[in-house]
Amino acid sequence: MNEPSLVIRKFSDLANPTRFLALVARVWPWMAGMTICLFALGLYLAFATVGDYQQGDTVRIMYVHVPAAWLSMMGYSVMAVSALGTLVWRHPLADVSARAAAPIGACFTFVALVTGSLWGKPMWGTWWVWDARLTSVFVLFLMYLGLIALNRAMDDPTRAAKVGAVLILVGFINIPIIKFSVEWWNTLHQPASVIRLDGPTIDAEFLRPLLVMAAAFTLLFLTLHALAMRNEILRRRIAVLRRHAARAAGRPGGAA
Amino acid sequence: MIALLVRDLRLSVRAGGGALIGVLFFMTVVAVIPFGVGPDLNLLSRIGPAILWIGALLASLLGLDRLFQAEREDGSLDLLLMQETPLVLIVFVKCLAHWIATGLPLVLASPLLGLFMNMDEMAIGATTLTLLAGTPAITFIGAAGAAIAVALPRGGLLVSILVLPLAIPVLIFGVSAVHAAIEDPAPFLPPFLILVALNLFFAVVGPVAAAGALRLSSD
Amino acid sequence: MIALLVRDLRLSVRAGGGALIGVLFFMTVVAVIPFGVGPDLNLLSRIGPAILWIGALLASLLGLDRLFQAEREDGSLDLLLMQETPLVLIVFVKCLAHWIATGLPLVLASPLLGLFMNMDEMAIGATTLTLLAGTPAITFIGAAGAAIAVALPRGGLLVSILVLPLAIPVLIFGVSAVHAAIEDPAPFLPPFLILVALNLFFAVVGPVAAAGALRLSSD
Amino acid sequence: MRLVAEGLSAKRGEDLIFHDISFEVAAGEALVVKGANGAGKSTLLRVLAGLLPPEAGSVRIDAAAHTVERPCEACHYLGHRNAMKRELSVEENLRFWKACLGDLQGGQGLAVDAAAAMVGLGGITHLPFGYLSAGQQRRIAMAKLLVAWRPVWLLDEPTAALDAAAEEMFSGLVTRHLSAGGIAIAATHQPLGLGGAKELRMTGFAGLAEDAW
Amino acid sequence: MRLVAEGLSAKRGEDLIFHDISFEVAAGEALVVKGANGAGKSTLLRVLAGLLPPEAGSVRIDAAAHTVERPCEACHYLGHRNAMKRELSVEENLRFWKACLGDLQGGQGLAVDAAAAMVGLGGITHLPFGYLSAGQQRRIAMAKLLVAWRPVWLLDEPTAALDAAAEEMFSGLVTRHLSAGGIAIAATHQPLGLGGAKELRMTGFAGLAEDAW
Amino acid sequence: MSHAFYVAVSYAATFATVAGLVLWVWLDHRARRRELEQLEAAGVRRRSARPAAKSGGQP
Ligand code: HEM
Ligand SMILES: Nc1ncnc2c1ncn2[C@@H]1O[C@H](COP(=O)(O)OP(=O)(O)OP(=O)(O)O)[C@@H](O)[C@H]1O
Ligand SMILES: Nc1ncnc2c1ncn2[C@@H]1O[C@H](COP(=O)(O)OP(=O)(O)OP(=O)(O)O)[C@@H](O)[C@H]1O
Ligand SMILES: [Mg+2]
Ligand SMILES: [Mg+2]
Repeated sequence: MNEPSLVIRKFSDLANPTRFLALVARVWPWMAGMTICLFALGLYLAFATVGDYQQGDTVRIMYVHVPAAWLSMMGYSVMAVSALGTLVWRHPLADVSARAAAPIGACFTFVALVTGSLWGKPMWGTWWVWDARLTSVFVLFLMYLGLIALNRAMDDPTRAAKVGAVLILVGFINIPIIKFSVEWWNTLHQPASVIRLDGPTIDAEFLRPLLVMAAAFTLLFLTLHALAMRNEILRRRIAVLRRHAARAAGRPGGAA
Repeated sequence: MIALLVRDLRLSVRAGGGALIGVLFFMTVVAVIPFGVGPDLNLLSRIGPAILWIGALLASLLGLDRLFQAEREDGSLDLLLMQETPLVLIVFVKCLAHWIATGLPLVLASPLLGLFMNMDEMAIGATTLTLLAGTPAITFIGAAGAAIAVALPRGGLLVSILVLPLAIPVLIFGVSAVHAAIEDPAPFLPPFLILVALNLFFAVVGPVAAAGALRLSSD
Repeated sequence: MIALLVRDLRLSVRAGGGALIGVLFFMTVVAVIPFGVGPDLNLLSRIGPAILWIGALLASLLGLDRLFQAEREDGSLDLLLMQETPLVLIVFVKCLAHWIATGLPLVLASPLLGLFMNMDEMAIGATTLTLLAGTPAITFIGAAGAAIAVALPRGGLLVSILVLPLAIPVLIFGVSAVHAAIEDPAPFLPPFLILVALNLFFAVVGPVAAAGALRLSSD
Repeated sequence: MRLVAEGLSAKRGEDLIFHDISFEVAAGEALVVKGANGAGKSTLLRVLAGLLPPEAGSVRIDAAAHTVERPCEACHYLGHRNAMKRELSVEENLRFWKACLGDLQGGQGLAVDAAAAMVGLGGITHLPFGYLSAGQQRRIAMAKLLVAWRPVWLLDEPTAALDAAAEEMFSGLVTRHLSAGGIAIAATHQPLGLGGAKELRMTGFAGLAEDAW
Repeated sequence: MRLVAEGLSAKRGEDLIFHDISFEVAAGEALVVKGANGAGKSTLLRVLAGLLPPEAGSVRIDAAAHTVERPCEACHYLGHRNAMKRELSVEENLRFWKACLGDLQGGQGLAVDAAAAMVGLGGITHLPFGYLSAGQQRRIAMAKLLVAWRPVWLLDEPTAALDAAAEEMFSGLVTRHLSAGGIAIAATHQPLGLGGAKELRMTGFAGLAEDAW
Repeated sequence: MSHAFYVAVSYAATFATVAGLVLWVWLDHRARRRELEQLEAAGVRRRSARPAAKSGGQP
């Protein structure tokens, strides 16, 4: 019993919530500013480039679709790492991180789904097909929502943390399925052309805005995640204070 | 009565039993279908309306059995029975809250799922409309069943026998109204009006039956 | 453990619900599909196995959420948690009882419903066999979901949401085994054996996960 | 105002639990129902609360400030179960019952906070009800009696899970209610600390109702 | 045989409910846990029963006839809820628990009928459990302690709904258990009529466990 | 429909979702701050922010 609590204390010293809050307060304006700058640049590049000879204007959808799709997977990976943090190191901030990431990841997944559908209508002639890539992304969306629902349904955060962490890890098998679905099954969706072992095969003309937009989206995710974690910490602090005050008031010697 | 409505809505949001979860379940069911029947878009668009209706029926039924049981188990039902407010009204309000929390989100989500099932605009519109007209009926029938389940400690069998057969007409008229809307020769209105009539009928009969059963059940 | 099995079976008959509502729901789902797709017999027989499988999957979910919740509410769960008997075994026996009460009737009803769907003997036999091999897996996965939701007052739908994605492989291999049986070139055995393997896998993993979740949830 | 029961008898299943019980309780009076386990105390209270139809006899309320159709409408019933939702906070629970029950003419319910303070749990109203200990839950259930005015209180083992301090608090509540012109009828095994309360002894099992079979 | 608790502390949510509680109970001894509502009595019993992991400290059973892996395996726990199914008859319920719990080495459980008779409800074992009065239900829950032998009894407000006669019956049961070499730990507000029982006073709320947030 | 339409709708949808997310984070933060201030006003303070670190009770 003593051994782990010592470890906890060490970890708490490294990144205890109060210190984390101070850190966030210091860096978030910079992160937000950089996000905005990158978005400005990315959007400029996106609309300055000429269209694809095959896809016409719709190639511009790529600049939001692909980063959003990447981030939907990254968001889940962040949650999975946090889940490991909850289960292995029992770090209190890990659960906060997982909880804060869920709605953000769900939103990015939603964006990927919507923009993908909007791209699919002109390209494939249909809003939706049930191929492996699209289905697995939809399942990812459902998993995000399920985790949010579970978090909302469990009021005791310490207990919800462990159950949620296990579920996150179980659901992680979906991420490789999403990533490699285009290779494992023949799908309508195109195969990876940027993130691949033998280097990107996409034209530099499209690669540049895509990468800038991807960087912008990633920064956006990080900023929002940090801010959402701050909110979550405050929420827990409030809960503790309230309960504490209430307990004290309920006791015979209490103030109220 | 507003207080009851607000409380029930709050409970459904609080415990996660309401909007989000019902819709999620609905989506999950629909997402599972292509795994079973295969990703054939034509086929999917043909069975789409039936799938959406079955999904909605199931999503409505899954939480319905606890409608009064939860109230009974914690003793709230006793207090509600003692009040001056007519019991029928209380039951009606509880049904309404249940429908708002679980039925309405289903209706709102159905166009999206219709897209996933590759249904055309006409079919999607018709499905949404029929769901809007039909899901309250399911809730009202279910309430009567739930009340009877509360009444007889061993009445579980009876409920299932009661509720599902009564819900089948709703399901059938709902699905066939959608089909009438898609295929030209058959007229949409007659089955749809029957659906609306069923809804109104059950909106009266359901709460009355439920109130009766609840009175009988108190012991 | 026999005692637990007998008690659970007795309860499922006594309190009703269990067995009959599952089968009834199963029949409803199957009965409504022809209204959805129209009376095209060829099409019906093509999608028949998938429909039977999906119906069975959904019907198994009804009632699963109360598997542990009822035990928790009356305090029995506390006592079961304290025993020397491994919790995993207790969960396993409860799953078994639940399957006998709700899963087995589904399997028994499926040949009849197969006839309604105009499936030929081969397909009916294959479907029944795969259901027999596959439905226990669904119950075992469901137990894990039910254990997670045990502390949630209205966790019912949540269970289904947690369970459905995990049940997808079972569904896929079940349906593809049936299809393999109908269409000559593809062999029936490989997908069927995978199904059996999945069943054994979940028979171990499900109770272990459920036991873990139950231990966590006790407070 | 008087609560009058005349020739009450009640059945559970086939058994007559009690037979021909009559009593009268006037405003400001308390009646304590005593008897062994299974004697029919809870059954009597449920009959008074209109939750169980009596086999014979009747209950009525005379000369109330506000004539009610059924006597149970003028009653608060505090049964074994607390009628509170574990998921909602104490405040939400009490606020709901205040709005749902409403005040009967002739009295005025306390505000939610005041009622919680009266039962000694003033600061604790934002906790979910499920978080409270057994005794705290019972106290909140008592606060429910205070938020809406009902002249008659029907109390079934009100002090079962309470500690000594809370029992005292409870007898204070009842005394206050009686002095406001209320009526209290309590079934209990423990002394309630109500001086001068009438007493009704239940003897239990009055025999088979009818040898019908 | 001795039950030893060392330096126990337990949390509920974020709050430390009690801190560093140690005690020892030897065979034939009883320990009565007292304290105000919300003091943490039920929490302590749940920790002893292994239903709530302690924040620190440990519970063990020394020199038992049959060494158990976890101390809770040697315990009966009688909580607020009776662990009986309303739909099954009393006999079915008790028979189930007898078979499910089994006897621990060193003692012998009573037969179902004998146990029901011991709690004074010999004749009604065929009734569904849901038909019994509150006190009768509680008595049947006590009969559950008798049908399977466990050296340690953990009792949470065992006499809450009982009448005077039943309380006497209950103290008889406990005395009999103690003289058979058992241990009883009871949380209660009422006197239990156990002469010479040790007493443990809970004071409640030991402060925040850690000011993590 | 023209391709520009799909592009426009994609960007609009993306913007709307991101804006909603930002709004949610911001509103959530404001609400939490306000709650903390209310608690502060009621004299409930964190232990580390209090001079005498004594368990329980209010200052
Ligand atoms: C709702 C439908 C869609 C979904 C859910 C979806 C999902 C995804 C995902 C998850 C990725 C990231 C893959 C990876 O990193 O390997 C991706 C990338 C991509 N998607 Fe989609 N997509 C959809 C529709 C479309 C459509 C209609 C097109 C174009 C015709 C398209 C074109 C692309 C391209 C070009 C990439 C980048 C691949 C790469 O270079 O690595 N997507 N999509
Ligand atoms: N499930 C729970 N989650 C969070 N807090 C809880 C929970 N159950 C109890 N508590 C809190 O723990 C404290 C101790 O509760 P406990 O039930 O142990 O008290 P008790 O001594 O048994 O009181 P009583 O005499 O009222 O039964 C109480 O303040 C209560 O609010
Ligand atoms: N729902 C029921 N159905 C059938 N019989 C019942 C039911 N509830 C109680 N009884 C029977 O009615 C009798 C009286 O029960 P009641 O609950 O009124 O007793 P009580 O005086 O309140 O006892 P206690 O002190 O134990 O609460 C008991 O013999 C019981 O078996
Ligand atoms: Mg009673
Ligand atoms: Mg207690």
